[in-house]
Amino acid sequence: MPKLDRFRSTLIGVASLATFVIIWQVVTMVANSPFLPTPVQVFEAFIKISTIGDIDGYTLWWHIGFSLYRVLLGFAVAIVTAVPLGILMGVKPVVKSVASPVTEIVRFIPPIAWIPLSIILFSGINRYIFLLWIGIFFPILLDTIAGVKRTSETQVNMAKTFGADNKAIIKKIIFPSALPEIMNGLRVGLGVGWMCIVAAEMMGGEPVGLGRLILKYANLLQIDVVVLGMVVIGLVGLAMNYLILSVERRLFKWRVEIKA
Amino acid sequence: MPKLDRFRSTLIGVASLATFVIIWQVVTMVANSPFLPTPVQVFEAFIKISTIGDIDGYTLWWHIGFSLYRVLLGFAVAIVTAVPLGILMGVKPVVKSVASPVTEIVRFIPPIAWIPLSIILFSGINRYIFLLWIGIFFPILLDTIAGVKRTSETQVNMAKTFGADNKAIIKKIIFPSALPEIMNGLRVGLGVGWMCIVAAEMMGGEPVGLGRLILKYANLLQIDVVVLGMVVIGLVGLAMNYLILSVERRLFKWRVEIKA
Amino acid sequence: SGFFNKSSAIEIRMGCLDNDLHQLALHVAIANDYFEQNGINIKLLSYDSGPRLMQSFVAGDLDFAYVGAPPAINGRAAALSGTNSNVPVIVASVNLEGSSLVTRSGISSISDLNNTIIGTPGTGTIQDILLSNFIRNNSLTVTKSPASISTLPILLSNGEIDGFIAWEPVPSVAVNRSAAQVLLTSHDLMPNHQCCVLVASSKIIAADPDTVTKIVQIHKNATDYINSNAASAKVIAADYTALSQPVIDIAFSHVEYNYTLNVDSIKTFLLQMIQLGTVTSINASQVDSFIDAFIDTSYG
Amino acid sequence: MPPLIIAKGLSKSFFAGKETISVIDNLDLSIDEGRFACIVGPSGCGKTTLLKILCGLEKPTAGSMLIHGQPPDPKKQRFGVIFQEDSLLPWLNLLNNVKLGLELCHIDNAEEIAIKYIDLVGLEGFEKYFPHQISGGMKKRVAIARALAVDPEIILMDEPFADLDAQTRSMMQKELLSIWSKLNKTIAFITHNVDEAVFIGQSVYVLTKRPTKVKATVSIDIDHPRSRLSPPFISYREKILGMLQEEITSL
Amino acid sequence: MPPLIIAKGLSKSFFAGKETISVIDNLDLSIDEGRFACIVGPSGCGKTTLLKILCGLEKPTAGSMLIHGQPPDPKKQRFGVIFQEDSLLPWLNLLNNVKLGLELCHIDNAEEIAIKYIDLVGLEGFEKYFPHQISGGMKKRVAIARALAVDPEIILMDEPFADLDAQTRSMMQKELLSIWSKLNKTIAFITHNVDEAVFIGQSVYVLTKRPTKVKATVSIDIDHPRSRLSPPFISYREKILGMLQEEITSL
Ligand SMILES: Nc1ncnc2c1ncn2[C@@H]1O[C@H](COP(=O)(O)OP(=O)(O)OP(=O)(O)O)[C@@H](O)[C@H]1O
Ligand SMILES: Nc1ncnc2c1ncn2[C@@H]1O[C@H](COP(=O)(O)OP(=O)(O)OP(=O)(O)O)[C@@H](O)[C@H]1O
Ligand SMILES: [Mg+2]
Ligand SMILES: [Mg+2]
Repeated sequence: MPKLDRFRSTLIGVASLATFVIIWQVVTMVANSPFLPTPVQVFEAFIKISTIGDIDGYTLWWHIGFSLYRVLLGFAVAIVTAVPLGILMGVKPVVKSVASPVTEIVRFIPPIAWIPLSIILFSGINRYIFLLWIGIFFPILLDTIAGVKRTSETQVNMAKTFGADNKAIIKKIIFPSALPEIMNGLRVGLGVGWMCIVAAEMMGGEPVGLGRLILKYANLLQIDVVVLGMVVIGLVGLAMNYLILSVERRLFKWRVEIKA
Repeated sequence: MPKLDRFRSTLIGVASLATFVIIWQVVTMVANSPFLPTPVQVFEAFIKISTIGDIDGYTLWWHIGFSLYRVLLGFAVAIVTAVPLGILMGVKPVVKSVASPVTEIVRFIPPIAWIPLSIILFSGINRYIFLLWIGIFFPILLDTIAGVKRTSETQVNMAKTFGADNKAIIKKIIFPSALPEIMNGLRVGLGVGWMCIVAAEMMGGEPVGLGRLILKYANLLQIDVVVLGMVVIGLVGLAMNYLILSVERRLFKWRVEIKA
Repeated sequence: SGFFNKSSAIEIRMGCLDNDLHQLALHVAIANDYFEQNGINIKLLSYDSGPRLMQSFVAGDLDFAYVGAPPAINGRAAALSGTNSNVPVIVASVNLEGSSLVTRSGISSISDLNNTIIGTPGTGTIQDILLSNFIRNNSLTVTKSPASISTLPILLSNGEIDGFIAWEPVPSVAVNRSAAQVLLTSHDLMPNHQCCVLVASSKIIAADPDTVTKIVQIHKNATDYINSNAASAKVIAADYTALSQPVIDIAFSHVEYNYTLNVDSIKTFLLQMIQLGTVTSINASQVDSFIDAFIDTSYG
Repeated sequence: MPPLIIAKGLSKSFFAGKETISVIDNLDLSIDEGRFACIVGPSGCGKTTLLKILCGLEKPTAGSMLIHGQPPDPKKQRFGVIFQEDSLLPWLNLLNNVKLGLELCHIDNAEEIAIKYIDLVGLEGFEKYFPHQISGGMKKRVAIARALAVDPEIILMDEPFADLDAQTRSMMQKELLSIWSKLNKTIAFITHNVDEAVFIGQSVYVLTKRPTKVKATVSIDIDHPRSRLSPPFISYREKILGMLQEEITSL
Repeated sequence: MPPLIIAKGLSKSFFAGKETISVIDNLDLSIDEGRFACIVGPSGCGKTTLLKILCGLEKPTAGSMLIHGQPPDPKKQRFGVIFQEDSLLPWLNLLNNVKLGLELCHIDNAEEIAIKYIDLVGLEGFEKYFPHQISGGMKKRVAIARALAVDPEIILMDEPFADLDAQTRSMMQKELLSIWSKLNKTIAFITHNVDEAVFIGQSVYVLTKRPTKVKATVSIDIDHPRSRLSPPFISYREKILGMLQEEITSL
């Protein structure tokens, strides 16, 4: 039974995407603007960039590879920094008082604005990691804090009566209890991270990456490749999201789904 | 007693910020790089931009006003679209199947990549709204869905036994139950929105806005004003965040804070 | 011998702008293997704008760069204000002119520009300075609208601006794709003004002047090649910009590939920039000494 | 007149991981309108599941459950359900929790009625308290007030008095009996307390262990108010306890 | 030897909005080591609050609570606490819920011991079920298994058997009594059921209504196993019920 449901929902999903593409084709054909590519034009751009390569000779796969590598590193650093800090801030009011004035200012600052400073402060891949981290870190942090706040007092009390110290309470009660929000934070953070890829790769230097591809062709006003870059980022994001969701499905089979 | 606590935590916060500024001053004085302005230099830039104005003659207050206006509009549109859609997606598997393939692709696409399309598709303030909406919408959507999933089955069942229809269940049970996550989504979304302000104002046309201020001076390599722009965005964000938090405090006084 | 060549090759880091038609000489040199022939390995780092390139340059990421004169000026002005050994020095010209003012149909004379909105690629750019001078000299009422370079043709085709001034090939793209026309080229606005320059970092100049000489020589050879083999140069241009031949033809007629600097125009820009407030670290009386130290054409 | 509530061949099973667990198996049951029915059975036998089917929250896997000849639907019949677990909304104070039920049933004067029922369960003065500020027994009483306040046609109670001390419990039993006898409600009352079942119920349905069905229906033919020390009372009690004993030892 | 647990002038009040609610007022109490103490009192009087103070979860507003002469601290004494409300972790199956307590107490062989106690409370076969898949009474039994499995020095139970049917309840009472008598535990057992208190307790502490203090301490001088029908049993029961009656009517 659940198998059939999964199948049906995939079917609906594919149909929904197909509808989206058809609407896009019709709208762009009607609009007929030199700057609004049709899906067919984007597909042609895909063939070109993935086989022949872009103006610098890099194929799409290089662009995907480099951006993926950068995002994954930024994501990894963001997870190992945001989750522990979020838990501490949720649990220790003092940590929150100390950290939140800084985090609550920094989290609004656009990644592009960080470009000059990150060029000075970091070099090589660290620049990319920093700029992507800036985007990914805060959603994870805030969602983790929100998850910690959802923890049931009774469950913490229960652990305390077994003599659990803070470490054990965090590990056995608070962390698993906040996990749904943390996973949600990862998904949001991943989205914001990919959103920052153009900003990060705007820094320049290496001519490869999906953000660079978009920038290069935006400057040439070849919007078909820009849209190709957007679609590819969307699809890579979708795939990563799918991975996180399948981890979630394993972790959260204990949850009761509500329906209304 | 809670009053004293609030006071103490504000004190710690101010001390923490002051420490941050002092470290910043020391580090930048030692580094002595033209691209690492000291807090004092940033303050001088503040005096200049807020009184004399920038190279185009606009003072800081104009920049703040325009950006704030754009972010607020984008925020408002994002709230009224993301919260209802998120609740529907959390509650109706069909809606989720239809919408999520599209949302789960679009949410990864960087705002900067949308610039060419948004110029073609929208005009005037709508462009800004669209680009900021792209940033704000998805965190609210995902956090809303996560909140809906947290709803207790027993509470929904209780409402059903009183003959509540779906509308009433959503209004009286699911929405208030998901509210902590929704509010968190608003906070995350607001952060991402401000993060998108440079991208949005990169579109150009109007020469005013904090994002444009940053871009102008980044192009001139006058990093003191860039950092001023960053700090101002951070402080405006902090103020908006504070407003949301005080609404939260009112709404959620029923919540038991856990401590470990 | 391949092994020997490789290990003895000098590695230099060269900055340039993405698909910039002005910087054709660099791409000609690469396509024609000039660097290899001189025992130089170049690591090409490209940027989507001059200011970001200069930022990276001053941070020490680059030894040489092809870049517009104003970002180079800003970069030097900034670099001199701190302890920094990566100060840019202009060693050759890359091109002169190379910008155009395009307008929508219906604006076919200078007087038609009155009460129009004209886009620029940003305050303090060459194009912004050229336009400002032009507006002042002709007593026109024009609203300048700064925007990012890639949006200018779209804004024009939407009818939101009446024209824009930008570097090639963007004006040519607009002409090619929508009903825009070239009203003025930068030749009309300020004949022979300096556009892109080749800069070397003060560090490599101190450490390895021989390489600087080689690079300048390569640049000169490549520039000569463009001017004597326009047809094959256009093929190279089409290859790295992905632009169509008609666009390249229009653009070519607006760019002057010349390695001799127009020092006067650089001074003019600097003065304008000081007046505009985009350069704040020096004043008008320091312009000459600043420029003297900035330009060193003794290499190559 | 046919019985108000009729279950015929009712079965219910759940999927738990890979296995299927059968909880109710071919259960038949009927409750007349206006009847006070008590349901007793071993822990985990399926009482709560039966109650959920009774108010339409769960659908039977096989067989049928009919009320007025139709599948249960709280949009058509008015139920007052008291859940075994905590079902208060933590973000509403006591008053608003009770008002919520009234509002969901579109009943006017919600505030006035809510206050009346809060008084009835002995919680006057706590109207502004939030659920986390009151004791377990107080929470249960709020849930009772909320269910009774809507003047339901059918009252379904899942161990409503389990968290109450003997005195409060007997006070509540008396209140319930008086509401029932005055207003002619139909009540299905799940309890562990055989004493309680015999004290208030007209019929006691004894369920078997899981998968459950009705083992016996015992009519308690003693007039209210009943004395716990009367011989018939004790004999009913012993009889039902005996039947349950069989179920538990065979567990 | 001084008593294990000594409360002296114990008071506790809470802030609820603007007002202060006094819950425990100048309560004195002592429980000897190895004693089986039952605590009864009206709903909402402060029993759960007292229990939380006993295991260190709440601090007294005034007065002192001492165990072995020191403030209660689960890091020093081993407690086995059964909460009134559901305290299972919904993301762990039954086996892991029981193992959790053992792991938190750093006890080896957690799996083996956990299985033993799951069997003891009659839940063999449900080890892999998650809390949302079991009934209210089953959840309570898991909590009991979890608390007993760690071999606690002091057992604190807050209406542990409230959700259980008469038979399961009496089975559990016997199990508890046998654990207590074999292993010499000190037990504080909160219950509503006076019958239960008299059946298992050595001393019954009767609490007054809120703000609560000890109204009377009744020693039940009958040897185990006790018969519910014996005259002393009935007289103890009536006596305690009578005391509670005074409290509830003055409510
Ligand atoms: N956090 C709190 N804030 C305010 N009042 C509280 C709080 N916790 C408990 N109380 C009050 O303390 C009183 C006693 O609560 P407690 O839970 O100890 O009662 P109890 O004796 O366990 O009752 P029951 O038998 O119903 O479980 C109640 O009136 C309750 O309103
Ligand atoms: N969602 C579910 N998935 C799997 N099994 C379930 C589910 N819900 C209930 N069960 C099983 O159904 C059986 C009966 O549960 P139910 O809650 O109806 O018992 P009950 O008679 O109310 O018990 P108690 O007196 O302890 O409350 C239990 O064995 C339980 O494990
Ligand atoms: Mg039940
Ligand atoms: Mg209690």
